[in-house]
Amino acid sequence: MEKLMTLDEAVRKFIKNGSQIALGGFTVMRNPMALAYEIIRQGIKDLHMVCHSHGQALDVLIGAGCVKRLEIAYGGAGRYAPTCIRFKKAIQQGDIEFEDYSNYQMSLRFLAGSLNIPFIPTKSGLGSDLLNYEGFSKEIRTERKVATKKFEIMQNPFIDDKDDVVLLPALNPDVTLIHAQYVGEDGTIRIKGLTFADIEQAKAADIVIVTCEEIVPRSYIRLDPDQNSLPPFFVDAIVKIPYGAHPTGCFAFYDYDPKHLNMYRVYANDDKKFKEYLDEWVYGIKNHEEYLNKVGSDMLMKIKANPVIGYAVGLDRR
Amino acid sequence: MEKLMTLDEAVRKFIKNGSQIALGGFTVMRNPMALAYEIIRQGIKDLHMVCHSHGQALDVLIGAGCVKRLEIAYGGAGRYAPTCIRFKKAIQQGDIEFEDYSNYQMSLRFLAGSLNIPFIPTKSGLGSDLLNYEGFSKEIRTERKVATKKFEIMQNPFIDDKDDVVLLPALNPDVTLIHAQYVGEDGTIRIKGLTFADIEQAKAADIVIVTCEEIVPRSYIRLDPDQNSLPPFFVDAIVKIPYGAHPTGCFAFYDYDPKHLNMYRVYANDDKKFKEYLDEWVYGIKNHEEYLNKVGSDMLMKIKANPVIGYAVGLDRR
Amino acid sequence: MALEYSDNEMMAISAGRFVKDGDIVFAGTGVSMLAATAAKRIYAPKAVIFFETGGIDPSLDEIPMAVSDLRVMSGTCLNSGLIEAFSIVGHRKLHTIAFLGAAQIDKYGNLNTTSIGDYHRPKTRFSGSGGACDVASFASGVITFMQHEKRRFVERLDYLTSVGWYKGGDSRTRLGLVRGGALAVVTNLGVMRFHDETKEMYLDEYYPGVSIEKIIENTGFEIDVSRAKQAVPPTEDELMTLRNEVDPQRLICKA
Amino acid sequence: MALEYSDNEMMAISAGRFVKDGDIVFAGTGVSMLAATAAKRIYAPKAVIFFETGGIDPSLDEIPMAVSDLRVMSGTCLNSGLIEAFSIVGHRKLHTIAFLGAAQIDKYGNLNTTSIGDYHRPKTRFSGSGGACDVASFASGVITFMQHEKRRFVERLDYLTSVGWYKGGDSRTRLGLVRGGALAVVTNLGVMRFHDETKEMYLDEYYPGVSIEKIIENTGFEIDVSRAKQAVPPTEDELMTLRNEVDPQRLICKA
Repeated sequence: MEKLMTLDEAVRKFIKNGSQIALGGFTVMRNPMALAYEIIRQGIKDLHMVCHSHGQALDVLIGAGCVKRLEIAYGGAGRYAPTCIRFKKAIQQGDIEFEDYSNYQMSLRFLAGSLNIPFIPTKSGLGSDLLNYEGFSKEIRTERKVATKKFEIMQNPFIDDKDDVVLLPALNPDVTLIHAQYVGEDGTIRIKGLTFADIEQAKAADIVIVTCEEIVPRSYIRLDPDQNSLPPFFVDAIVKIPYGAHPTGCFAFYDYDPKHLNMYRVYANDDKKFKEYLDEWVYGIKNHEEYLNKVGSDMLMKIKANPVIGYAVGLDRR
Repeated sequence: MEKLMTLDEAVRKFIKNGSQIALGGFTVMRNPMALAYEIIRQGIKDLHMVCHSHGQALDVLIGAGCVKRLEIAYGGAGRYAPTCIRFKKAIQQGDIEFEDYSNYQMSLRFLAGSLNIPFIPTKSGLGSDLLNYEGFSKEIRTERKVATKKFEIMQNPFIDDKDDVVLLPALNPDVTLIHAQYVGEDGTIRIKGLTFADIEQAKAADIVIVTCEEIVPRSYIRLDPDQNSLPPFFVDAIVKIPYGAHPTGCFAFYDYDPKHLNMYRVYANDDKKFKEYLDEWVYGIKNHEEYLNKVGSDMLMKIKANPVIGYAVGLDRR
Repeated sequence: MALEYSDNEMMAISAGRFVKDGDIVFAGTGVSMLAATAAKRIYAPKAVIFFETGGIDPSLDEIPMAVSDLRVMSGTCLNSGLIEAFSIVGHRKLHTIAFLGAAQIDKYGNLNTTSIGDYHRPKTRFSGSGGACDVASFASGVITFMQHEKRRFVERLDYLTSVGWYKGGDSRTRLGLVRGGALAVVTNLGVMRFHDETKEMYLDEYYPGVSIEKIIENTGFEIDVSRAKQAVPPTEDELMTLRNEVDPQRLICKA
Repeated sequence: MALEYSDNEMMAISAGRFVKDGDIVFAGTGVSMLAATAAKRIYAPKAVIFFETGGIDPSLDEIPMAVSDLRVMSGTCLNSGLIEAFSIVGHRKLHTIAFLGAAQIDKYGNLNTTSIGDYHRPKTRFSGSGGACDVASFASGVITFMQHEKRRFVERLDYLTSVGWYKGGDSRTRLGLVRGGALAVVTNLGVMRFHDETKEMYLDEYYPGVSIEKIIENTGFEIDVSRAKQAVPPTEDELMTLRNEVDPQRLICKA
């Protein structure tokens, strides 16, 4: 499979300073963590992140100084960080340019991008400050891959009575990063459990990088193609990297790692300690085997999902 | 399961003269034939059909005089009737009111209906006569469930250069009719093989009637919910009726019936013979067992799909 | 003798009592998850719990700690995605009740989950809308969980993330939001509802041991307390179900 | 000695030769199905065949008789639906070639599959656009199969279902259709292409045994034949693949 490459190659080939990036997954689930760490290690800067609800991968990228610009609905990691900590600090300190949308709005913008239509209507947000405040300045709005307007309100042309509709501009990120459970030897992607907005994000993008838990035979992935998520031709790079979403979870493979997420919260809250975290868990990591060794086989066994039930039954999640 | 009912009950309860109806399936696949036959037997009139590409079920309904109004992209049954015959006659004779759209346009209109948005943009059709001719008169356009305009062309508000976009009005049919392979005892629907626009049509509708090949245990349908197509709360009536799509096919269960489709073409081409067809295959049928007896166990065995490959290997399809 | 119970337990049960059989319940994280699950197990067995992430009717043998938790995808009738989920919230054939949390609320039930201070350079930044704005736009009714504090019940929100009754009266409908609105606010002190016509918040129930005065003191705007009555405390059955079935690991009940 | 071959076989092979490795090929019914499959088996093994119904890259061990045939859902990499399929046709990162059929064509490659005569009360009604209008709007290039008859190659279409080069020159782009257009027309007599600037149809190849005059006679508008050359007949290899692997039941080859 010619698209198969290493983490290093995939990031080096497709992600540049200033790239617009969409992340698969959601808050604490199937975050493309291995890719995020590699982006940090390669010192890529000025990323423009386009997100619905994101947590761990986004927060690490912001904390490591890779992000210049952010369109987002939600920055949080469930009960482990109701608001993502480096995200919160970056906004409060004026370190990043940001623009708020809602989850449905961002998902619809990816849907529009995936359908190759320039905008999509919704009624969501009427009356809210999402439609009163613009985060991006006029200067930013002239830049590449930034919509010329946050939204447009128009009258529904199919009825005579007053009927306001919000038009949202499509999103077409430079690169979408996805972590999936299975990739077939033919390049077909299969995500198990919830897909969030991964499919729309992938189809909307110019480039799609997929990391995966397992590469499976063509005969297996094509036996029941109803279950598959993306055809091979939408995918540009495939990297096999088991536990590539740790410390976030991966349905039917492993749960989120509560110990790591709690530890992260403590480190993220303190600028100096956060540097130590990056040194220890990102910069200092030579390869993925070393990363998994640091997590420890003890914890890997604890978070191992029951493959039928999908999560780690009885895991201590405090 | 309280939604479980007979064919007779489902049609009597939910379909009225003048109802706007969407059909699941596509040309010769998973047409809700048993439901179409029951609609004919109950003498329901003045239906307003909203279709992308439809074949057998639509043609029988038109031929039996149940249809007054039609929005459609394509009327055909593959190589067995490149243009559906009763559909063709009805339009040529001026028997039905019709409006042409394309397949993507109709699918997008259902998508808009399913998303609860009043319209959806596309670039499809720019320059074509789909956007020059209106099939429906101004009078029809004032009626219930008919869009006030066929479409609207607007300037993309997110760019300064001239950029025309077609807005298509959403569709929200009164009733969507679907034939599925599996329904769980909890009411969950699972369609195998291609889903066409069934999901969007179902979610866009006020009422959804599902006929199915098999009702399976809750434990089975919930073991891998990634494979399911519709949650129970979108479905209003469930009818178990094996071979309910015959003579069209049903992936992994049975192929289309080439003998029947060829026979139908001959009968449909002649007004008198078409009446005989209806008498023999619709009006004269007391129950589904009798229908299957008429098809014959010989043919049922011939069209039986190989459950792994999905179709009837080597079936004589001339 | 009545059992002791935590604030979260009282809040979950107060909110759960609003759910009717057959309702489609949109749950967020935290108490909202507890309330939704409790409602289904105790009052409304035919209610369907779903999440903005796309998980519909999971078995919930363990309580999820995030709306993307693996536990919201296990034993469901359907695993889909965000677009599917939000189109369910607003579906006209479904009666959908949403549980939300917020940092600030005003007397019309409008919510702020975005920031405090200047929007562009906030004093405190929160997570943002997530699906809250969407759900507030589309659901048949919204129940909000709040810590009852003066700085949270405010005259004017720093940022209006999610529309409740907007400016009161019929102003919500005039925006173009055809249904829904704020149904109730459930806090650690009591339950607030909204006047049928003016859509202003009033005190409906105060919890046992909480005085009406305490609620007035902790509310940053004038609130009508003329119809207030004491809430029925959780029954032993309710508490046992909550502790043994809904949250056996006591991850949320405890707080 | 060369093998005998049918019109459909010559057409399938002429069209198949346009497909490049890696192309995403949109196939309809009939000859188009034959051509797409032949292309993949003979010239472009890495081409992906897909259908407007949502079937992507099926094994095609038997030839489908309709785009909804069970055979387009078997052995695929993905079974999806119409919206997915049409968003593939227009996807900017894919080079998509579409095979279409039509009842009428004009010199700019615009197609009619709707009706002959008055639109509201036609003399002959056809199936309608189906996905043709969409594909003609979005694909990187369209190859059309036609029976070569004067009444089909017309000065003016009765109904313009699917846009080719519209009114010639850059008129297609000015409509807002950013890519694509008519690539070729493959008939039972020869292969037509379009002038780079004017976008007018010209005769590129005539089949062995067919005279240029016959093509002129059967074309209802003036056609440039100055660049016409004889087509290479199907090789034995091509025919054997077509008959033994693509359509072993001879369902379409025969005609």
